[in-house]
Amino acid sequence: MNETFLTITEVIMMPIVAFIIGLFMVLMMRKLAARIQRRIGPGVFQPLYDIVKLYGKQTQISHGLIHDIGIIMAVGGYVAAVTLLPVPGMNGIADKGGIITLTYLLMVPSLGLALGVGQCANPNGSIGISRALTSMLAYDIPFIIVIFGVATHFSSTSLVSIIAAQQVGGFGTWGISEMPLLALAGLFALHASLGKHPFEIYVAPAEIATGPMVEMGGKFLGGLFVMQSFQLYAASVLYVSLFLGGGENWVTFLLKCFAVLIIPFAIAYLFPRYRTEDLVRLMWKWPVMLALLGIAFVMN
Amino acid sequence: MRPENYQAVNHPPSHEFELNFGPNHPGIEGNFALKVKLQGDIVVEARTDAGYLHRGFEKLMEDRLWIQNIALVPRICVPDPVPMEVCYSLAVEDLANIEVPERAQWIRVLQLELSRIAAHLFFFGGHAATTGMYTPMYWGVADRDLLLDLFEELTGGRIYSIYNLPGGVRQDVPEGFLQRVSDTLDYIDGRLKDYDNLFFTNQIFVKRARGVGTINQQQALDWSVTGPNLRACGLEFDVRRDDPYLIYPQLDFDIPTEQAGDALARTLVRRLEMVESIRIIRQVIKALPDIKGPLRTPIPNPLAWRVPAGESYARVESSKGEVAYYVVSNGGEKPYRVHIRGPSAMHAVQVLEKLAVGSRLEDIAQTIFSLDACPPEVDR
Amino acid sequence: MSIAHSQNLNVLLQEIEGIQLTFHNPRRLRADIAAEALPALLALLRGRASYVHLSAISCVDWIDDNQFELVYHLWSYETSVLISAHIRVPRDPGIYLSVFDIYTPAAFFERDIHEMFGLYFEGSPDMSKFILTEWNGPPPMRKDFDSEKWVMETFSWQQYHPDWLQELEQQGGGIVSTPESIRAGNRPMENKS
Amino acid sequence: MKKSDLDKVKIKQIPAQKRTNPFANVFDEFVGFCRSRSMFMLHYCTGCGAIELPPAMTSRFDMERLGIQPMVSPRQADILLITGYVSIKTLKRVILTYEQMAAPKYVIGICSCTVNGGMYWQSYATAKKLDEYFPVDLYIAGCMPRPEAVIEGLQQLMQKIKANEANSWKQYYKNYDYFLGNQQHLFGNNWQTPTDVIGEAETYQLAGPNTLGEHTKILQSVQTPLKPLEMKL
Repeated sequence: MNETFLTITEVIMMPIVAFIIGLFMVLMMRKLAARIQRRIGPGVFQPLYDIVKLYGKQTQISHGLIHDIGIIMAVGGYVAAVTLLPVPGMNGIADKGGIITLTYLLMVPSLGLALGVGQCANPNGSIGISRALTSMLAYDIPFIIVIFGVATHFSSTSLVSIIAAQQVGGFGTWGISEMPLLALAGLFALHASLGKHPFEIYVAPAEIATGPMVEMGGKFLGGLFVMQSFQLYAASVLYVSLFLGGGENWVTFLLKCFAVLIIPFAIAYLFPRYRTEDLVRLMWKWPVMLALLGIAFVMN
Repeated sequence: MRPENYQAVNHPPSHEFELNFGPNHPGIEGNFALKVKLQGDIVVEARTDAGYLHRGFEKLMEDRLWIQNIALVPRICVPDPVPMEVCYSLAVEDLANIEVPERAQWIRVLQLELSRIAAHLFFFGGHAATTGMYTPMYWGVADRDLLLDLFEELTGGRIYSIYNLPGGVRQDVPEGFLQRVSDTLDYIDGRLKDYDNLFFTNQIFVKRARGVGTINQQQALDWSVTGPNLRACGLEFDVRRDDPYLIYPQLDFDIPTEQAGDALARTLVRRLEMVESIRIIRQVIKALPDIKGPLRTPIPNPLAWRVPAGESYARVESSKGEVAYYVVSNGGEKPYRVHIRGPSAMHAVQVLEKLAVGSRLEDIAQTIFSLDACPPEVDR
Repeated sequence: MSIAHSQNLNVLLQEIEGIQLTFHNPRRLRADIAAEALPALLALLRGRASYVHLSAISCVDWIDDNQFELVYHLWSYETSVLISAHIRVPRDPGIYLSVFDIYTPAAFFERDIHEMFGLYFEGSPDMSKFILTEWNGPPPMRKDFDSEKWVMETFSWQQYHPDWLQELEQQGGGIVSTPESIRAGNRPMENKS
Repeated sequence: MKKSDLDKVKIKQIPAQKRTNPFANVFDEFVGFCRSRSMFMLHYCTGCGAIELPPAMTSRFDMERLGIQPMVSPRQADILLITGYVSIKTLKRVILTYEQMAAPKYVIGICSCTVNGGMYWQSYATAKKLDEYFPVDLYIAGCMPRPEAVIEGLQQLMQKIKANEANSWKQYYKNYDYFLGNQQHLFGNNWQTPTDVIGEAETYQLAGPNTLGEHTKILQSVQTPLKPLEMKL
């Protein structure tokens, strides 16, 4: 009984923690962009202000029921995913779900978004979402191979045991030092899954006017902003759990999470975006090759 | 129950669909529209729609005095207003047979070239932004602001200077101004290396821009392409050299060309032109202190100035291409007719419509921006 | 160079009947010609004399003569001379021939002239409205269209004497000097209330 | 209705109301504060003034430090920046854009031309008074205003939003008849927009006595179900 209560508390707490950390990740992204662009950048609570303001809109322009449900799916997918990602002190339902369930859940938001945007019937949105799904297809192939390789290496699909196995011997037993090729491929997949430049094909303001977001206003856009902070959190925590030994305590855990994101963010503001076919070609070539090579090393 | 704020669009039962670029769209330069019909990812038809910036300039100018029109003309091309002033002044001077003092001519060249650099810095920021790269835009616009500070010091206005009048320029360069111009140029010269690393040689950008919106030489001549867009096709033509005005014949400068005629070539030509402009300004800075003399040939009472009857066609090379003013006077206090030939009228309407067909959706914005069209020149 | 070349050009241009050539300066040549001969002149200039660049087509409304003047500005990259070919067409019925088949860019200028002056060009690819799609009045660039009168009939203006200023004036405040009073030499302002 | 009658319609300022529940009050204050600190702007490049916005947004003046961000689509935006003279052709699009934005929405008119036609006062192609066609919160005069002035103006708007005074968007619902009348005067009686403003006003209880009137009657009589926008190609 007590254990059930604890699990429920954790399941409620984990998305809240994730959201707060995610907000700071968004802040870090915008600050980093500002620094690269030689300006000051937003204030500390800017991501929060944006979201509160968007939910505080007094007229909400909906395009129908599916539009609402799509956004709920997009946010809900990530909320469910973060309960499967163990953080220091809280495992949530990570040991019950495992890495395969997580992989499924991480695809739900894109599909939810596709549903919601489809209802808008704006051609820009439709093109955007088809590009988003294409890019998901592109980065999911290396991502699945990486997940497969890691699971093989640790002979487990439970993130809890994967983290425990990495924390045995310090840095030497981390995924990144045991499977560097897979870690590199994973970094590619992580960057692409965040949808930042040069992989930002589906927002593309100059081409399709921010694609999926074009008809989103008020709480719908607010939902997407919430989704973004969850997305950053989920991607970085997953990478930390797979390759950087998870979190021993909150300090090292947060340090790792933010450090992982610095790499894609620093690259993102220095490059233009790829064309769609270039992105697919790139993602199916180098990361897949690295990941397969990594698997070969893991398997022997 | 909320009102359904939106009516679903009935797409035609084919695989073709229509997309509007503009009038308010980040993929279009200013208030201008391009409607495209797409087949999958490929554009099959494209039509431009202008007139959003129409003010009836040519009509307004017929209602105002010769001297009042100086305040109107720079509004015709907002990113690069100085050539408009100079070109109008040249036409009126030609009509009224006024000789411009040499010092004023040198100052005009200084201002023209500063304006060209500013316009190019603004341009490639926009081009970078269409490919999703905002950092060059943030840098470029901020560096352009330093040039605007110089304009402000020289003329009192950041963008619209109303500084060139028929007969000369309004006032002399302030003390120490040339030194500050020189310092700013040194800074921008140094920054060009950063821009090269960040943007002009960026692998992904080069890959995306190469082969986009290619114009060959024959097409360029047939479509009346001018300016950097023409030079990007390998044709070495520049109004400054071939139809010279002011003191350009005394200056030493090259006319950079590229061969490919695509978006990349057009961008690179402008990059090289910035270097040439810096070179010209350095010559002006060197020569200007030694050139003494008046700044203006006095004109009779400007409020009752009657320009002799006649017609004049003045041409100036702006950062977009060939600007021309056809001014007709019937001997009155106001122009009888002013026709403004903006280079963008060709680039943004005819050339764009032709280049867009067959290109990909992803490349349309790049095509538009690489032509560096200025919609107010189309609409006037 | 341009002078030497213009000798050859002169010979060539003699083929056109009734042409009058005046050099405004060495790089500006004015050609006055009958309206019927213009297509022949343009075909000759483009086909045999390297004038490939149509810089602009200008239209001037000479309302007193009841004529439109069309000016074709042609530039040669090789000889660096700009020829302005002037023709006059009657204002009524306002129809002329398109030169689109000789110079492609003419399409834009002709379309522009059509909507601004109402001069129709036969054979031009597109004579539909372009800039003035929302405009139902007469072609605005004609001299007989009074823009200011139309504006005064259509629009109202911002109040420069709003309520709050009137209240201020009743309390003894308000604008100390109007532009008119300054212009007339600092006369004391008349009390408008 | 004649033009002169339209001018007699006066727009009353609605006093800001406060809720009695103290918690709701605090919540409102917080939301208002967030609104003022996070402004997504749609800068409609209607004229020259647009050239001073990139400097205001980019590295030198950096609007983002004040929470002001450019946005792409009207649905996402809070502020509509009208940057310069509005030609009649543009005005139609501006009104469509304005109606598509989600409330609370604010309009800033930049440049002198939006106030009274500016130097194009005798032009047949530009509209003169912007606030005849939809409510404007703030004008930034100048030809063109410098980036500092633009930012200063946005900060003034921030103060107004924080003090819950920037309610001009409610005027559009409450006095829709007046604004529609002016629009019809310029565009003709067949003018209609895809957004159902009257329906919105009723749904959100923003309708007032002047929402409906003779001009809305004309609108309702000519209103046809919307078809997909025809594109001539």
